[in-house]
Amino acid sequence: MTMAETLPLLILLPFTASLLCLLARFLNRFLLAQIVTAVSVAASLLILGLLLPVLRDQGMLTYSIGGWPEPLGITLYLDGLAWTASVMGAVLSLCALLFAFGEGSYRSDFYFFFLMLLAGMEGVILTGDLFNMFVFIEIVSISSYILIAYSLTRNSLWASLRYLLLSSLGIAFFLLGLFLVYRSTGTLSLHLIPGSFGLGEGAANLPVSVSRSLGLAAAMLTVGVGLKAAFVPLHTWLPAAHAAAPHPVSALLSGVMIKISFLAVWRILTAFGSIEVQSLFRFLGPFTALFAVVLALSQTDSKRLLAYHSVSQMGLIAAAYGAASRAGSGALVASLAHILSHSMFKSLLFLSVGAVIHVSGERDLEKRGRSSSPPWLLIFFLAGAFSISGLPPFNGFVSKTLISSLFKTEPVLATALRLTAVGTAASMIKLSGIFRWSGKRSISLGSEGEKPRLSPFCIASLSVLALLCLAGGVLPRLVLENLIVPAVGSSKFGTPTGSLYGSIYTARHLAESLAYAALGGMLYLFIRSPFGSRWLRRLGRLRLSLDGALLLVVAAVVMFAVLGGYL
Amino acid sequence: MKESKIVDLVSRKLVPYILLFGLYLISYGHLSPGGGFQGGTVLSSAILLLCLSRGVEATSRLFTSRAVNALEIAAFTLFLAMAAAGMAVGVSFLGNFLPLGRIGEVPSAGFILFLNMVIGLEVGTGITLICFSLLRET
Amino acid sequence: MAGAIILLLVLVAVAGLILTDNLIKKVVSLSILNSALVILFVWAGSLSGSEAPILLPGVLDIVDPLPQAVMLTAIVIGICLTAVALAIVLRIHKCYGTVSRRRLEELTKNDDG
Amino acid sequence: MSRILLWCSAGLLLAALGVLVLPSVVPLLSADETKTESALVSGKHYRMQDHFFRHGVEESGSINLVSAIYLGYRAFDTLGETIVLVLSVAGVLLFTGAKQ
Repeated sequence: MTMAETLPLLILLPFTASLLCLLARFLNRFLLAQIVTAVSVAASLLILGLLLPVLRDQGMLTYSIGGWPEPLGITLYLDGLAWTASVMGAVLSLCALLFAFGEGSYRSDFYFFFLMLLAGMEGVILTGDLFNMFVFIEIVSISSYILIAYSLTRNSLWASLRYLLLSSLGIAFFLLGLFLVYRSTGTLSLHLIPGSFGLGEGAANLPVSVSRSLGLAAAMLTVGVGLKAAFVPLHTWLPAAHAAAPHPVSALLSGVMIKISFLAVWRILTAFGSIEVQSLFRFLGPFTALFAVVLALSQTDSKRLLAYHSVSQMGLIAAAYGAASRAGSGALVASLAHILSHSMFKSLLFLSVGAVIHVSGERDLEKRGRSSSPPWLLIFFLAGAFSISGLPPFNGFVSKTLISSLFKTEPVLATALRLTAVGTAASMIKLSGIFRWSGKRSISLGSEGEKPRLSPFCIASLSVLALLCLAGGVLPRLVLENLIVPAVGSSKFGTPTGSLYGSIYTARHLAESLAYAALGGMLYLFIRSPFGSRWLRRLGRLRLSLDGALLLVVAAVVMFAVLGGYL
Repeated sequence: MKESKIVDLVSRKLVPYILLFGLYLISYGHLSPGGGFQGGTVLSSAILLLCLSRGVEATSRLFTSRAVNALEIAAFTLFLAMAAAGMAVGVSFLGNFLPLGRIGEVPSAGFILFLNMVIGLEVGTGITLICFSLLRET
Repeated sequence: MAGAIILLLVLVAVAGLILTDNLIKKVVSLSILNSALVILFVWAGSLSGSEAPILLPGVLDIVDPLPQAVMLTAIVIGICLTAVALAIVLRIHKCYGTVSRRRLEELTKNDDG
Repeated sequence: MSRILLWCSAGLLLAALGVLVLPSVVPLLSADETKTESALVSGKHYRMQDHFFRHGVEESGSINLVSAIYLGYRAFDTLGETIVLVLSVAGVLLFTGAKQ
């Protein structure tokens, strides 16, 4: 039983656990569902741990399902990238699970959909076949529609339907791109499509019509999967969906799902070798970051503000990935570093704000609620807020410094990233408004009767995430050296040199991050001023209609095809 | 829905043949056009014909949704068991561990025949459940 | 010529998805889009042969079987997607009382978050 | 007013999309290219369709090649497929079952 044999276990395990949850729902044994879910997530984490040494010396593990070789059957690929993404998924779903146990208000079919979402994401990142990726994207999508609408409240249903329609249009374009790939290369497996479009060796002898339809296919596949990674033209579904979802679900969606979709885009573009589409992200990323931060500042609902931040941080990740077309694999290291750190501090923020809402029942920042929440919850929130604004001791600082060092040569993009950092700091100060202490502490506790106590499970998951954020920031070399660099090594740019991430804790970087925080504070004061808040309030009420959002998806396909080297 | 006598009589006579045709599609899936999905859909269309002719309440007394749900979970368990069995036997995950038999005979394609049956059951119960709950909703 | 017609069907389905106001019509055009893509795949596969891929004795010039097998899966995924979408639309109709996109967006504008 | 704007931009974008995709679909009509594009698998021209035609039956044991593919060679898709079905059944039961 070689180690490569355990690859299908990574996918089979969550599916069997979800089967047991289905059984638990049928026999309505609630506790069984909880235990089974926790055991299966822990087991997949264990398997990933065992796979690390084998992966370290073999570089890449493959497993052909049913014994059929590549072009005929489907093959699972576990390279550094997939391993890092799976560990991120497993750790974060463990924390989200702990929080869900703490909240305790979920029946056993919640855990069924939770496991399906996890298994689907695992499948998307492991599979080497395009149509199989389509099937797993569908599993991820349907389980996220259901989980978003799980609380069956009015606006969660509407948010889930908006997301369903937008995502299905994206997936239809993915299928159309798949058709073009099969027509021009006769195979569906990602690793057999030669990098013939851009860098690859087969580029010379391709007839114009084949390379043209391959370029179009790359654009459509990128938009199809990119819609779930939520960069600007395709982000319209995310704020409503993540705000309406239950707390552990929005933490998992923001933390892991949009990252794994972006890594799928990464894999597709590496296989197609299309440099033009990748360099498109160099401009799209900073624009997304700035655009979403401005919208985040104008939000009054706390979870919607955080959701817009997910879009803006995805912009940063896309910008770093786009810069790789020029700066080589150093940019890929920065992008993957930010993927990891963002998944941790965004889940921490969503869960801590969720805990405050769970305890105080108040989610709107504007309302002068009298309710108060336990002060030590603020510590967890501050850990998340400091790392998202890129302040020194936390992992956000490490990855943001790496990303900003990529854009030294382009003044325009660099200023966009700096403004984003200032906007992020300002909106974190605005978000901290949710921790209002009402002066009359004694009265508020008494009159409100028994307030829901925060269970130790929630505290455990919050502290694990806070420690991860701190560890990522305090020892960056540990994380970068043996977690991220081997992962990027498997991409076609080769392993990056050590010089790039050598100097992170330099005086200049520290000064820069503190300056951004200070500017953020001043921006927050400006927003509180009557002129600022009136202008912002108008922006906050801006809503894009569903038809407009659908149209944006079609426009994105045309834009990616035309700008992405189709001509 | 006012059930007219003629529709009720004809559908009660027709349903067994539709079920038989569905079973044929499933069991001959590897020899002639057909297979698990198509057979399962035909099976559920038979049950839906009963629904349309005699109303959802009468049919769901015959096919109680709890039993259909149990059948669906059983089919899903069987499928996962067969998938894992290939791995346990040492062939490979989802690999064919049964002998192929003589080509052209019914029991010939080894693994594929049983997978067809499991999928037929799965799709049949799944689509019936979906239509029951959606019909009951309106 | 057939390819152009199927492509036109895809575009009509996308236009239907974007321009209609009733949610159920949007779900219907979504399933038309799915069927159009299935037809596109199977049609493209059928160009390279004339007989069904059932290898009875004497069958020589067969159609490309792979798109047909792959599209079986895509059809059933389309059914499941439509089922979930219709269940959500039913639920929305029960909560909001309407299925028109414009009215729904006015209703959800104020009770946000 | 925004209705008209939506209709025009939708028409324009869809026409652009059609113009982009059509040339990749139309060449299929020319007589010599009726066969599926040959796969550029490591240089040699390799068509999966021929492999299925020659070895499909004895490798999978089933005469119906479509069943051989979606249950034999690509059974993993069918596993994912069944899971999508179970998922949507549970979802529909959740949405239609629970009381208001």
